[in-house]
Amino acid sequence: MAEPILELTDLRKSFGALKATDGVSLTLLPGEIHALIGPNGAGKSTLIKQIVGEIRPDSGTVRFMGQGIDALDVAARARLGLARSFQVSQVIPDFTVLQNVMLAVMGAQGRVFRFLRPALRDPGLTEPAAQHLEAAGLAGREGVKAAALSHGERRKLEIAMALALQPRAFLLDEPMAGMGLEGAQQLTTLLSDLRAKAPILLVEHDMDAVFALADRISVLVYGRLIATGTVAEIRANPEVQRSYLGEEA
Amino acid sequence: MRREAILDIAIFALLVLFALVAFATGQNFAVTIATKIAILALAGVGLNLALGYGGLVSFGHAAFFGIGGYVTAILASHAANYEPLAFGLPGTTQMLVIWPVAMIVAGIAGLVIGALSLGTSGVYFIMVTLAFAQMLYYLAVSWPAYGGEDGLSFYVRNSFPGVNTLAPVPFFAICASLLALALLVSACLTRSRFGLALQATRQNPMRTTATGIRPFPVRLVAFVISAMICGLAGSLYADLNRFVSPASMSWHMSGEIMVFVILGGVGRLAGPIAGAAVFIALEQLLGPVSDYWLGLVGVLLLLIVLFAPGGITGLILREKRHG
Amino acid sequence: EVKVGMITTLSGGGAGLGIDTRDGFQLALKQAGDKAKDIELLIEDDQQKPDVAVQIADKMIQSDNVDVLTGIVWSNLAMAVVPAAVGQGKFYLSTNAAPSALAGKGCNPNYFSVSYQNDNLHEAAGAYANDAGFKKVFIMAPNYPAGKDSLAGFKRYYKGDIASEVYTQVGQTDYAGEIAQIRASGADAVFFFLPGGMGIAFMKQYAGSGVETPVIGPAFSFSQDVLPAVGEAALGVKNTSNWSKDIDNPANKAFVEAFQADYNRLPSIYAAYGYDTANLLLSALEKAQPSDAEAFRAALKEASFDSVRGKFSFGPNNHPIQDLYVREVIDENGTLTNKIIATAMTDHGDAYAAECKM
Amino acid sequence: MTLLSLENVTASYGQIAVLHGVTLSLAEGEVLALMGRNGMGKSTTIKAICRLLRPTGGTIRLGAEDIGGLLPHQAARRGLGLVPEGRRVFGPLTVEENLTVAARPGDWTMARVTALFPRLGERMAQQARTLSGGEQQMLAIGRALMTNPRLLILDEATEGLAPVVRQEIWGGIRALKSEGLSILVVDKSLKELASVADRAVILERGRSVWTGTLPEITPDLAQRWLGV
Amino acid sequence: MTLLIEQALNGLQYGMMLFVMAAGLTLIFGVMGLINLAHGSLYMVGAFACAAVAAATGSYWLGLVASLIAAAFVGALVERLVIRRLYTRDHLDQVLATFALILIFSEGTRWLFGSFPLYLSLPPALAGAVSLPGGVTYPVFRLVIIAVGALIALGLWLLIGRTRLGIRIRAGEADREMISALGVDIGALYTAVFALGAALAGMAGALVGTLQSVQVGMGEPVLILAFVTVVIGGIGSIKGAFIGALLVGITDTLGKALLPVLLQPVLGAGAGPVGAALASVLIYLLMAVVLIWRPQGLYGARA
Ligand SMILES: Nc1ncnc2c1ncn2[C@@H]1O[C@H](COP(=O)(O)OP(=O)(O)OP(=O)(O)O)[C@@H](O)[C@H]1O
Ligand SMILES: Nc1ncnc2c1ncn2[C@@H]1O[C@H](COP(=O)(O)OP(=O)(O)OP(=O)(O)O)[C@@H](O)[C@H]1O
Ligand SMILES: [Mg+2]
Ligand SMILES: [Mg+2]
Repeated sequence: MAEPILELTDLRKSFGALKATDGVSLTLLPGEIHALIGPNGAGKSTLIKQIVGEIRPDSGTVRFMGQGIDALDVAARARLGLARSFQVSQVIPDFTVLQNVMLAVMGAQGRVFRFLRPALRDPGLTEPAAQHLEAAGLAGREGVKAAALSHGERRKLEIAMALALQPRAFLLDEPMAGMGLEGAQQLTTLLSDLRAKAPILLVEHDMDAVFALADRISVLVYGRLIATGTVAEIRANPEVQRSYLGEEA
Repeated sequence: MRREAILDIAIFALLVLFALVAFATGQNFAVTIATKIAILALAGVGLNLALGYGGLVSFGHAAFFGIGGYVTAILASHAANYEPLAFGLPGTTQMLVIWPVAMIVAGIAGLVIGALSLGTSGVYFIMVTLAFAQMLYYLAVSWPAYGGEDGLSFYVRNSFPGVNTLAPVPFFAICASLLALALLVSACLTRSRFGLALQATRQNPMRTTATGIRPFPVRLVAFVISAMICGLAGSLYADLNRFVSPASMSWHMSGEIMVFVILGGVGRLAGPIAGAAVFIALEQLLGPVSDYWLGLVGVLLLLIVLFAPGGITGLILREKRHG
Repeated sequence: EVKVGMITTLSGGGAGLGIDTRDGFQLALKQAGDKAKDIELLIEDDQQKPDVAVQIADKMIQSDNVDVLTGIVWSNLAMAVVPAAVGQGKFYLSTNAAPSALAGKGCNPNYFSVSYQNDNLHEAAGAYANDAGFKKVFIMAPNYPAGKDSLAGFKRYYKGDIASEVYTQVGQTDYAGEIAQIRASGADAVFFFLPGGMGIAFMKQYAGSGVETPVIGPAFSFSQDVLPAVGEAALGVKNTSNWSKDIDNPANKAFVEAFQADYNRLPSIYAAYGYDTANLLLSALEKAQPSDAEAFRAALKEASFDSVRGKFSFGPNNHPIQDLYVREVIDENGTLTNKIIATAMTDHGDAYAAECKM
Repeated sequence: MTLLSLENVTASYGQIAVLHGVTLSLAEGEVLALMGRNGMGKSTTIKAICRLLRPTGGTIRLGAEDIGGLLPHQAARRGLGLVPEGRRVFGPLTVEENLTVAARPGDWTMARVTALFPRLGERMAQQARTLSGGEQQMLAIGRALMTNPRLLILDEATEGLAPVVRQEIWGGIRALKSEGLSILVVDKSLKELASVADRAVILERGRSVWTGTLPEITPDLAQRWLGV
Repeated sequence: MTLLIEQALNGLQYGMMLFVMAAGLTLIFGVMGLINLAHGSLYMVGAFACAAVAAATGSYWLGLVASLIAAAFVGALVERLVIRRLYTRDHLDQVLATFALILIFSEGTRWLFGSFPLYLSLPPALAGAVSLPGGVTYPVFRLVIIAVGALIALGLWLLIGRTRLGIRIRAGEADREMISALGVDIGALYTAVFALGAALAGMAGALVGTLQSVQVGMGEPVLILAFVTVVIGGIGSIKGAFIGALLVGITDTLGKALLPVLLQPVLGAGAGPVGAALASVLIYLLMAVVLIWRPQGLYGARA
């Protein structure tokens, strides 16, 4: 088995009496899509926040590409190549769609303190940005302010920004949400191709997408992993059916 | 060229034109007014960088303005009395020496205040910056060596090689050139990668961080540059009046600079010029009208806010704000 | 044709003082009738901001070409304007502020204080404290140059012990802490200099505090502009002044009556200074024009006008030599006002004249 | 009887026209699905109905009344209950406060809402902004129900909910329908919509281009209007 | 020793007074989230209304009632005509608009009442001082202010924390559009709350103005102090504003009393001015330290 890109060991995080993450250990292997599913409030987003450094775990460690990253802050982890998409779209509202993605390109390049050259005329920023927009299905919307996007379009922008970070691993928090049927199909294809570039930890409630994409699925319930396995294994797991899948099994 | 760029140039040109016409018609005082506008606009350009582009609503920029003024007055008065400053360094009356010193001292103050304040945000940031400015203000009021509340006069305007700074027009030319330079710097800055990052941190720090850009250093750099520009403006203002006093550090002054920026149009290059010009024009024109002229200024300001979202430049361009 | 530029505070919280200055000045010009027809008076509002005052002065000097400047109420504004103005050969007649810096080393032949030297009223209070037999006085002023000067002035003539010397914040409005200190100090009198709203607040709070130690102060907190606001709390307080509406001389009687008739209120000391300043100017103009600076200066120095203060002359540093009085606040048919009860100092000059070389 | 009808409604954001003519009607007790691809104007139509956006033309009637002149809160008091896109719960308020803030008397009470979403009952005193995404969605639905509306408007109300919960919600919607509540629903799940919606309206670039029952949406139509 | 007790009491009392002065701002700024620089003007309106009515009728109590009514009326008017148009705008527009209001109110008041301070003094029932246990003599009116402060604190805390009205205001602050889409007339509610905040400011002006001076510009020092108080406590928290006020009051009073004494051994004669200078900086230092340590204020919710 290949070295995991991302490795979580015994992560714990409590909010008061609530154990949002209760000893989670999990790996993300090169080339895979690892889906993380579980009931609402199970702690999936909290787990992602701990991986990217937004929340500090009470205990446990996160290793990324063989390196312990517990001491790093959010920006540093992002620069190492951990790209995250937000469950609730986070865009720069007054920037155009293109500028939003340019920002992400710039973040990936890490050259921020350049004071003179106009960024908008910097092909090193605009060209990659345009490509990622195309990939996320937003071609033709470059000049629109992000604030003027519809909900679904904003979700696509969220994806484009994650792509633009050129990461070594994707952490996607419900990318399909709000996408619409057509958008969900396109995104499924996109993610399927993407895994070759960088593995994906996919949090998603859209089971069509999860079953179509996932190489492995982990199920989180009340902060604990109750099962990890292939699509078929998880679909057949009675506990998962009862607590999460219902009729969709 | 973009409409906004044209407007920026037009507003600046209008100011210069006004000064020239005033000079041609022998209205020396109007030239002085234009100079005052240019200087206060310069302070506004400084603040606008932090406030308009970086969203750092500082209610303490008068501190930097005042520091620039005090540096100038202290250097000039030491030069006049032939008393050395600390470490045996002499005072000076050379603007070309005074400006960098004023900017550096203001910049250092900006670095310290910024580093301590940038942990807060929103209204809390407004209030911490106010707090630091108030501390400096009270320090200046009660520090007897340089005049305390009475302030510090230095009688003769500092000098600039080859220019008679005492005459209104050359001094206006100096101030207007520095303003133009600051506008240029500011235009470059806000369009650069740095400017993009700065504006992003204003609008969504969480997203910015997630793209690998730490907001703190970006904001701090913007804050320091902004403080330096204000320090330069303070230095010129001290030279305009040949006098500096703690009043130039008071929260009224901070408020006034902020009003210029908002009135002119937040986050617009030439906004501060438009704001300062309109405010000072109101002051000059309404003063003779009635004892209660300040109230009239208030009414006009109110009408502008209500019916011109995005300030004067926003009104002209018919849009609220740009990103 | 003589142009006079008046820079004074006409808006904001301090406007009352400037308005009285202006009104007193204009009253004198009006009374002078034809004699004043050559005087063109320009008045501008300094908003109590030093930078604005400087700019107005620049304007009046550069564009309006005034010959004489006057009207500034506040010391810090005077410090900003006066040295530059007289440096450019203009005359400045002070209607109120006269900081020590302009009386000693910084004196100038073109600068005349028609009011007093800043320390005068405080010195008189010190002298009065001796006369009244106080042995241990609690003294208090705001923490700024004029405040420090005031306590220094008081101590210059007061011979007894100082119970405590307290500096308050500029613009402070609550004095519970200071009053507690007064109560605990065992002082037999309190001297304070708190101009404007500060003094009103202090007096009201002091009256309600149950502390009975007698209070002395300079006239500012008991002048006619603020007395109605202080109210009964001021009754019986001794204060020092170089003017009072009951000084018995014809000029003063005429002034008080005319002021009341014209403006429908009692004049304050600021009005009296404004009035005297205008009359000084008129008297000098009868003899010389500002264009002949030498002669005009001499004419001013003669001070041959009927001051509402009775005898009035200039010392070597162009600051007044005059009598200083002790007044008591009384109720006169329902109106609070002052009555002279004693003369604290006679023909008093100031402490800085010796340092003045001109 | 018709509860809600839109006739040729047009609307714009500032200068940008977004709705170019939306016509639809919803009968009392009916469930109507509003469909279309991303950015076609579904949410904008809903905003126009709730008066959060002032249409530039056309008429909107609730019952017999033209609600074109009403303010948002007046329209809401006529019986509109909105579950907006993106949840929009009141972040600084607790779950309990979110539920009570706009409650109006009727069948839906706190007890009934927490019975529908037990998860909310467990998190009553927690600030809404710290809830998980799905919990917030439940809260948004509960909050609308607590106003006891005549017409419930669901804009992607099942987004981010776990499959079991989603099934429960659809079950709930069916139950509400059987109680006679009228519902306007935007959702991407064709299968679920088919089980409750009586009719559907499809929007394309700000126009209502098709109306019919769900089974009438042929794969061909779906390909054309929904992109699948 | 009694001096120290008395100074501590003074600090407490000053804190209460600050809370009274800041109460209106707590509502308008803290809860509604509106940057209202005209707070001091409303305070001034109350004081002038009180002084004018008290002078005309001879009754301080009628004056107090007038201060409430006048300030509430002015507040409602301002909200309807000006503030209402600014909720959806940049916060900075509120700064500019309320700055303009300061100018209008100051000069308007001067135009109506003249440039000289007005008389406003205590009714006999509240004048004078009483002896407290422990040998401290204390002015009755200051005790009244302590009581009023405590009452307002309790009232606001109940109103905001315990009533649906309070929940609605906070919801409006969080998402104005959404709360109206749920059927709440947030416009009317905001007018009412703004008027209430204004009334509190006006009453503070009347009460505190009685102790200080009633004049144009009296609201300016109050403005900054009130903001400091609310911000130290944490925006949106009544409890925070209350504790913030007490902290500021005690720091300021004790600083003024003790700093010159403490510095005496070090600085000798210069201790007075230097101590006083440091004392005036103290509350700003306090605020800076609190905010650097807790960027959300003492009791503010994390943004
Ligand atoms: N700051 C916080 N304080 C208290 N509780 C919190 C906080 N943040 C999260 N929680 C709780 O922790 C639990 C896990 O939340 P999380 O957002 O990780 O869930 P999730 O699995 O992503 O759910 P969903 O699928 O609904 O998005 C939830 O019950 C949530 O209410
Ligand atoms: N605030 C706004 N300002 C300007 N344009 C907007 C704004 N909101 C939406 N739009 C534009 O209006 C169009 C319709 O948006 P709307 O939100 O109604 O779409 P939708 O059908 O709900 O899409 P989705 O399925 O993505 O939610 C889109 O093209 C969008 O870009
Ligand atoms: Mg989640
Ligand atoms: Mg939508």
